[in-house]
Amino acid sequence: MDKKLIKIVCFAGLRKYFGSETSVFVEDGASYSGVIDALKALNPEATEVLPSCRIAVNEAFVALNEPIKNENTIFLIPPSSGG
Amino acid sequence: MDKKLIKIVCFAGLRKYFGSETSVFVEDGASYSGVIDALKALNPEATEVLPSCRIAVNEAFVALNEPIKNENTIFLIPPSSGG
Amino acid sequence: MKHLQYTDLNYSELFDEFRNPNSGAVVLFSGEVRDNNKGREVTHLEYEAYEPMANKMIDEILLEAVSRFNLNQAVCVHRLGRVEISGCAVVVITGAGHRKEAYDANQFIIDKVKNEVPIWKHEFFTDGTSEWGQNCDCVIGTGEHEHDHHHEKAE
Amino acid sequence: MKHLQYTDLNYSELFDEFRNPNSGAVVLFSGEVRDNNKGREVTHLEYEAYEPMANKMIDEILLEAVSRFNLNQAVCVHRLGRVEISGCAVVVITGAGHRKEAYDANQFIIDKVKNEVPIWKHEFFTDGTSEWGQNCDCVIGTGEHEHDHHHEKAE
Repeated sequence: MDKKLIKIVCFAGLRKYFGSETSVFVEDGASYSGVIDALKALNPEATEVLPSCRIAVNEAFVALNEPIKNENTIFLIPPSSGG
Repeated sequence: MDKKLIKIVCFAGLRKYFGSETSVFVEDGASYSGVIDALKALNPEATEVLPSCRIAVNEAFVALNEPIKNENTIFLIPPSSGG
Repeated sequence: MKHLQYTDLNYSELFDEFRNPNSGAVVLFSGEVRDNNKGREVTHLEYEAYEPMANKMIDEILLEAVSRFNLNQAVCVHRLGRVEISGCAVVVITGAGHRKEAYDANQFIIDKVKNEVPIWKHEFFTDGTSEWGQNCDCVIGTGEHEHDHHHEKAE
Repeated sequence: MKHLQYTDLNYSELFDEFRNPNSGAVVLFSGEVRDNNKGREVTHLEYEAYEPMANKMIDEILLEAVSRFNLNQAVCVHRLGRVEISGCAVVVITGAGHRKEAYDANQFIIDKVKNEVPIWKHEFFTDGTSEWGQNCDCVIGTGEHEHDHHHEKAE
């Protein structure tokens, strides 16, 4: 199966695991949770925090079971702590 | 029975019935509600508004069934409308 | 008097006095004069109070709120005299470690001040008439109503 | 950006912009930096956001609040960058005809902003360490919790 390279922009506490951005390969047709799985493989220390993160694309959250559309960059959003 | 003269200080909408202050005679040993009754007799047009008024003595509300103590001046307090 | 004033309320001054490194949440309520009330156009208001008693009661309400809601600070100042449209009639500020207490205490204070404290609003309308306000539509007549506050009845 | 700023928040300016003759009640919430958190002494905070998305989400939250609570106005500005102790991290102002709507809407907005909007707090402690904040103690682990907000889970 073909793979594609997805760039992931990371914020806040996630940078300690992945820097400000990183990239992973996912299979064509994978859902956004495939990105999460690839990130766990990339740095197993992040396994604890990734389940609480959301993914945003084009400034909107996406459901993790949705297939990745044609975007090359996604934003990994840790739990909010504003206010 | 002896009577005593009580001065009543009036506020806000009550002044239209009694002016800023008025006086009534009540019997010795009367309760504060005796003052309310005397005010109704003084100006029957106030009969509608008096039931919603409270009486204050020494900057504190008193129960209307309490006997009047040795004070000569009471304050007639219409419903609050601050804020 | 501390809780009553005849001059404009200055929010930023009140707020600045309020700085407290333990307060994570500060809530300010401002009750402002609307240009209409029950369909009638209002030109301005005038507030009157039984001043020493009103001042003392606000003091007591603030103390009660501080202990009940574990506040770091609580302020309430009510205007007296003439207040224009959009002018501020009353300010309540509460500061607490967390926001729920600050909101709840703020509402507790303004509810008590409006319902209990001897302060009265005189509304002036564009048609030249004026009327003494009521916060509670139900107090004239039997005195029976649905509110959780209580007006002692004279009979 | 309209709802995010790197400079100090100025209450009185925000309040002055807010004058509206239909608003009988204005509620302001200020979230301020405390000198301690869970028993540790804090020196200051730094806020970071996914800025375009955070700005857009705050805009949408305000629009929702205005229509749901029938507000005349709603403002929310969140600080980014370094905020000192007692400094203001976020301000929410709501104006409505009556006070219940203004309070309820204000709480609705700050709850949503804290729980949903991609803004993060970096806390710096007196012992020289720092930590990225969490508003919700329960999100690490199973993600199961009692709150009425929802974190989508990655698995």
